[in-house]
Amino acid sequence: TFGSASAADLVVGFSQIGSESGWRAAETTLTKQQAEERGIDLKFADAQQKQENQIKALRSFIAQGVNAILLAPVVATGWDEVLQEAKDAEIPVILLDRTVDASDDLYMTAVTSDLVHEGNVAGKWLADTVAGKPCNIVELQGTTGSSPAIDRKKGFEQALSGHDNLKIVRSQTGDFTRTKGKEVMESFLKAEDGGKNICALYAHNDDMAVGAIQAIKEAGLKPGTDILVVSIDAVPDIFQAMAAGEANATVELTPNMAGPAFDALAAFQKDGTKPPKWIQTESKLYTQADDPMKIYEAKKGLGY
Amino acid sequence: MTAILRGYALRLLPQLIALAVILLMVSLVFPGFFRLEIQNGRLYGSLIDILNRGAPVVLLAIGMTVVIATKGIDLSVGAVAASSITSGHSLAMTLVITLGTGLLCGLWNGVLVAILDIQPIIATLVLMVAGRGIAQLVTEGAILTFNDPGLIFLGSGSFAWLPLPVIIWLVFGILVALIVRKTALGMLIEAIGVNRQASTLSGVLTPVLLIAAYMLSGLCAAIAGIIAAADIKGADANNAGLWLELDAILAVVIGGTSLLGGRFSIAASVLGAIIIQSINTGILLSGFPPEFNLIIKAAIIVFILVLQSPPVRNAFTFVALLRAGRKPTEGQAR
Amino acid sequence: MQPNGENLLSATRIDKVFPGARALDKVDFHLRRGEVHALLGENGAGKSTLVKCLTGAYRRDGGTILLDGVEVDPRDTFNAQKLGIGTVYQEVNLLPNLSVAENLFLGRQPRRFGLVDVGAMNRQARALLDDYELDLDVTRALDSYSVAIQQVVAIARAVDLSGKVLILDEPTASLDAHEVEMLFRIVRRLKARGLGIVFITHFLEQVYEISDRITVLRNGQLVGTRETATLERRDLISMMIGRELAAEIRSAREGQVVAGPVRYRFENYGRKGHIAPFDLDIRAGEVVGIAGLLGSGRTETAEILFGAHRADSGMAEVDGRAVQLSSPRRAIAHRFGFCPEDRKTAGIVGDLSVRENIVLALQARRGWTRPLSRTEQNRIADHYIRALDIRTADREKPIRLLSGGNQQKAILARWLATEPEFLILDEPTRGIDVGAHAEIVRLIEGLREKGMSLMVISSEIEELVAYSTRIVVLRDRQHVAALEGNRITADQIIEAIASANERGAA
Amino acid sequence: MKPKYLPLTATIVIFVLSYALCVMQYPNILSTRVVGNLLTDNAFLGIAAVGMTFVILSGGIDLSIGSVIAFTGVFLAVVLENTGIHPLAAFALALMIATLFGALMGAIIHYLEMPAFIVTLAGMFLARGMAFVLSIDSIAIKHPFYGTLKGFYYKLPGGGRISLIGGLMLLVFAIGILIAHRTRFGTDVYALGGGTATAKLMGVPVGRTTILIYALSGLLAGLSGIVFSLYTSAGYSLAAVGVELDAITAVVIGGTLLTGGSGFVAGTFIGILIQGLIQTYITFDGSLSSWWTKILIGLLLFVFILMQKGIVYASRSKQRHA
Ligand SMILES: Nc1ncnc2c1ncn2[C@@H]1O[C@H](COP(=O)(O)OP(=O)(O)OP(=O)(O)O)[C@@H](O)[C@H]1O
Ligand SMILES: Nc1ncnc2c1ncn2[C@@H]1O[C@H](COP(=O)(O)OP(=O)(O)OP(=O)(O)O)[C@@H](O)[C@H]1O
Ligand SMILES: [Mg+2]
Ligand SMILES: [Mg+2]
Repeated sequence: TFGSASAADLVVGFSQIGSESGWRAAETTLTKQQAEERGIDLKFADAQQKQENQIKALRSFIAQGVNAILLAPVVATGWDEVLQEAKDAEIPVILLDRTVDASDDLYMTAVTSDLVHEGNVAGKWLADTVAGKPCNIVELQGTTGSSPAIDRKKGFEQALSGHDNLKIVRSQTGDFTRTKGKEVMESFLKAEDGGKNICALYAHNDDMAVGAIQAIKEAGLKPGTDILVVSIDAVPDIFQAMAAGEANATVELTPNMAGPAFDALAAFQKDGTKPPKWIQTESKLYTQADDPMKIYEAKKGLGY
Repeated sequence: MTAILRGYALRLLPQLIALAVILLMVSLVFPGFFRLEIQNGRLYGSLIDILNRGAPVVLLAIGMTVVIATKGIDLSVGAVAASSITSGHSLAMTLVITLGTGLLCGLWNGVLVAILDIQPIIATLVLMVAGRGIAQLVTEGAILTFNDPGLIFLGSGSFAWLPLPVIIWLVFGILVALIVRKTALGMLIEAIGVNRQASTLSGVLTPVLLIAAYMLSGLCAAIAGIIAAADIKGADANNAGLWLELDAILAVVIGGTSLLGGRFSIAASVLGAIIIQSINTGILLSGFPPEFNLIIKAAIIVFILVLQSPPVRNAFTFVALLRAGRKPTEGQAR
Repeated sequence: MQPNGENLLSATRIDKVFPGARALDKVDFHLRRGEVHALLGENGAGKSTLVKCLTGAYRRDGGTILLDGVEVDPRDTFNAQKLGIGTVYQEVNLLPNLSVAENLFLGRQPRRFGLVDVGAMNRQARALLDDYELDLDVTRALDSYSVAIQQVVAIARAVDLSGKVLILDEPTASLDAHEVEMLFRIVRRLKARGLGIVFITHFLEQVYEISDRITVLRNGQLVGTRETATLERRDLISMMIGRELAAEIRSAREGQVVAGPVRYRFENYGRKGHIAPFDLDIRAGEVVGIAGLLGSGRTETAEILFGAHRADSGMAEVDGRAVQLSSPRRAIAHRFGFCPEDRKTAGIVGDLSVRENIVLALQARRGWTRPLSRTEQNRIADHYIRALDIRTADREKPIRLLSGGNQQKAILARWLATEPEFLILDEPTRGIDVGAHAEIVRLIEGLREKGMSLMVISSEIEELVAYSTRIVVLRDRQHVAALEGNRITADQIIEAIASANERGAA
Repeated sequence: MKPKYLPLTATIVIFVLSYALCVMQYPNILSTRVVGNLLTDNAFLGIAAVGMTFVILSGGIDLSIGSVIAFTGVFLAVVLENTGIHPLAAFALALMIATLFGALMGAIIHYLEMPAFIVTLAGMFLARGMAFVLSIDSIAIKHPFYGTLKGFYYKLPGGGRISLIGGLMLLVFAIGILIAHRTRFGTDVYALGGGTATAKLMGVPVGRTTILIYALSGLLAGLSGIVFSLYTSAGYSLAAVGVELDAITAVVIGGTLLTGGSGFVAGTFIGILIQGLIQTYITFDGSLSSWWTKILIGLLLFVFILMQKGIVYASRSKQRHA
């Protein structure tokens, strides 16, 4: 079609945060796939978790004169200056997966899920499931200070407010990793009377939940029954756990942020259509009722 | 014999005291700390958790001790632990490939240090930077989940009421300590660490021993990597062993081995690693908000290190000598 | 002699205790204006320690120090320098990575507008070194020069720093006769200027040549202070060692040389840039002395024979069979032994105990799988500690805490323990006291009589004459002459070294 | 040429050559925009690396600088958000804290005879921990004075600019070079690197110099933190993780020996530029996977070390032949 023909000459720079988790690897893979399908020349830069590297990459993209920039910002603050530079150079910037604290005329659109909303969905599910029974919750936070950790905590707490039966009894960081998730869960179990006091686990990502599930099993309890497990991301491994009845629910964070972004970009290139400032991806809730094995098979190949 | 044992106890005394104090402190904020029970055919409790969670750092510290004794340092162990990743092979094959990778990484470091004469900190920095990249290249950044029961057993199985990782590091540590102390290796390694040139001139096979030290460290890292992977039933190249090299170095220093090489003690380093893990576990059990984790850990470590520092230590030994009232004469005692 | 009797530096009742050793026990030491005061004593007597207490390098545990009648308490060496005390310490030289000029002016660089005036500094450095007949590129790093030159630079620095007192701790150990002469000229000049000079050495001739008074220490205690002119050499020695010395040190060689079969043969052996190819045969029961000026390639010869540096030309034979001496290990396997001259960097393994240092080479040769039992190690160590009279509180003391001379003996013990058949000794008597000196000379004789082959490098020609059965003379990194039989005399050696010799001081 | 200049020269030659190679492939790299970016983007790293150079020259190491940068940033953000203090006063306060922090580490290293590696490692944990305690959120700094400071720049023809912070880095390097080679303190630093015991006997005030070195490193890390907060207009406790490794790498690439006593501040500048160039090239290329970046940087580090070894070796043997 006409749209994709003009897209063929597009050079798009993509500043990715890093490769710290399976989810992010999947996002990178999907972005590359999407670009290839559309014939876009994607310039990829990995910032290794460092904002300074992202700013450098953006500056390089600008100096290189790319047609558009995708940015998955590692942190919300500190983007005004470089975004202004991009604007001065008339290069549209699309934010992926997280937003920034900058005036919204500095970027074209943001394709993100709502991190607070994700936490909220998880919290709502839990509130509905325990239905008024008293429930002690332990929380595995993401990396201290990272925006998903802060927002997913906030959203979850919002959902809990007004439900006096739900109480977060312990909250520690599991650094988004399986190992720490397991280690921290072990100490939660010890600290809460061998786990008898715990009714539910909320993990800021699936990896930590997978680690924690093992810890629960090793403590002689049944995850999913004795302790409810709800987490966020919807990576393939959690579906396996759900199929085995060891996890209860997960909130999807789709790794395909680039698709909508490229669509918006193509529309803008074609006739100058301005996309809305925020393209929100769906935060879909999956539970054991959703045929987890099938979803696992579907997601397996995506590079998680 | 008892004299030797007493000498050993004296050497480990500061570490033992530090450990005891930390455990006591933890039990103050968390009363159930010392409780042990048997569950699923193994001991279960916070103390066991410390020994179990400490496994990777203990293993890294064992290798690191020997490397540091040669006046070296191995920054690459974390990355090597991350690269011990294979999947889709049989258990034996996986172990062979993984341990082989570790040895190979050690060989590389050793050759850079011993043959090309590059400063250890830089030589191993190369692999520290590149190693994780290679590991990610192999896994393409994803967490490889596996279901091999043998491998999983390594991570969460138990034997004689102890989790298998604990058994592994105990056996491995004792093995290394025996090999090093019952042969002349220990002394030769210390000689190299103190004065490499003089040792070479005295006929010590310096390059070979140096390479062997780094290979041991690589091997330890590989075992630590296997345990870490088996523990979570998945190989996570992105996060396995991240910053673990620093913990291992800290463990060795807390164990009283000088970064300038020379005298070393495997047992003391293992204790050092357990001390670090006790701090970590203690923080988790205490229920403080996570933003205080680092500052608590740093404060405790600084305190221990200050107690370990030569001036403070000398003051202690002086007192100890006064108490003993006579010079050590274990040699004649036999 | 015209010391005006007035004390410039007075140290009274100086105490210094190390863990496990009392190094100084209420020692008094008085230095007059305009005198050269020799500080003597056996290895480990406490000479270096006393000096370090005077200059604040060590904190003394007791006693007072008066400088010009005023009580001073130098906190550190910088403080001492400010007070006008310049020091050359034993062993420690200068900073190899700094330039010659920076070494000379460290801490007192000429400044302009608050910044170091490098041009002026270099100019002053050149002027300073003119006195020492050294024409160096003062902007070059110090380690591009030989040990001897470094030592002269260290002396030049100390002299320049010494407004009132100059302390020299074994400054002549690595200097040749010519350089010693030069040093003495300067010392006399400073003396005339009214400085007080403390001079530590084990060369008694030098003591008698330059000093006005002598203070002797033994086991950390003051034995006494005497006028040099009225002190017999014999009395001095018994003051030092606390008994009569059995025999005069330099007895002439007795008996005829027992010439065994040629055991070691080197043909056209050499290494580019180190030592020109040479031929050398060594017989059983022979002591080959190596003579030559500093930097003439003596150490290089020893190192290449021992495999510390690989030869790039020629071949080596042991007992008629060609061998590869490509590493010390190989050489040791052929029962070579080598005592290096630079004991601090190439000899001692500082943090290890005396015992471990003694058994190190033997253990290395046995391989790591066959450890010597602790009992065996103790036996060997104790044997050599007794045999060589190594002064140490016990065998488990870290060797770095021993005095310089005793470290040297421990390294000798390391090699003797391997029962070598060919032993290379590079300056074995450097920094060794008279008593031990005689013992080592006797030891060399004894080893030779047992049929061992030895190669000994020494700057003391008298000493070489005493024990060598053959002398090889080196000049400019070439083997230029060999003296045998009754041609081995000090005069002949000096002539061989000097003939057509002008030493190219870089 | 004196052998001590060889590694520096080689580094410069390599930088020029690789720059030329990059330009051949992507002519845009020659633009003033890229040159200006190189200075601005690496300003904080460069300033911190000057401090690191002094530390390494003295034979030590400072692992705390990344954490100190983060702490300074968070501190500034918190202070500016919650109080009416003028940023300049806040800067002074932050610099003072950072300097004291460095001096304290220096004092511990000297008086307690503890290895710098360990002391500064603990310092790294401590500074980052303090940042966390101040705030785990990233806090935007909206003070108008920041805008004013950012407004200062020198426009180059072709769209590039030398920003205030880029200029500051150049200034810091210039002062650093002056201190290293034209002050007694500078020579004392080299002296410590040559051997602490010897330096002490030669009258170098070892304690004072050690404390000053780490205080200087702390001061520059603090300054770097200010620059970083200008650069991002925010304070964030997770910022600048691993900057110490980047700084060490730059110092090493610049030809300074990690054992101390030999090297140049100017070399570090080239080291910074080379690292920046590599990053720019990788971004321009844009096809290398994330992990390849790490492998490539590791490889480059290796090649540089080998090359320096080679040069030193060659110059030694030449010296012998001469
Ligand atoms: N730092 C130290 N710690 C413990 N003991 C020491 C230390 N320094 C010196 N000693 C001991 O003090 C004594 C005196 O040593 P010192 O170096 O002063 O001897 P010296 O007279 O200079 O001998 P030499 O002629 O061999 O140089 C020796 O027994 C030595 O072992
Ligand atoms: N004239 C010179 N200028 C600079 N360096 C020199 C000079 N002569 C020798 N050297 C260096 O000094 C070192 C000592 O040389 P070598 O060891 O061969 O001499 P030696 O005769 O054993 O002297 P020593 O008695 O000092 O051991 C060598 O490494 C050599 O490079
Ligand atoms: Mg002495
Ligand atoms: Mg010599």
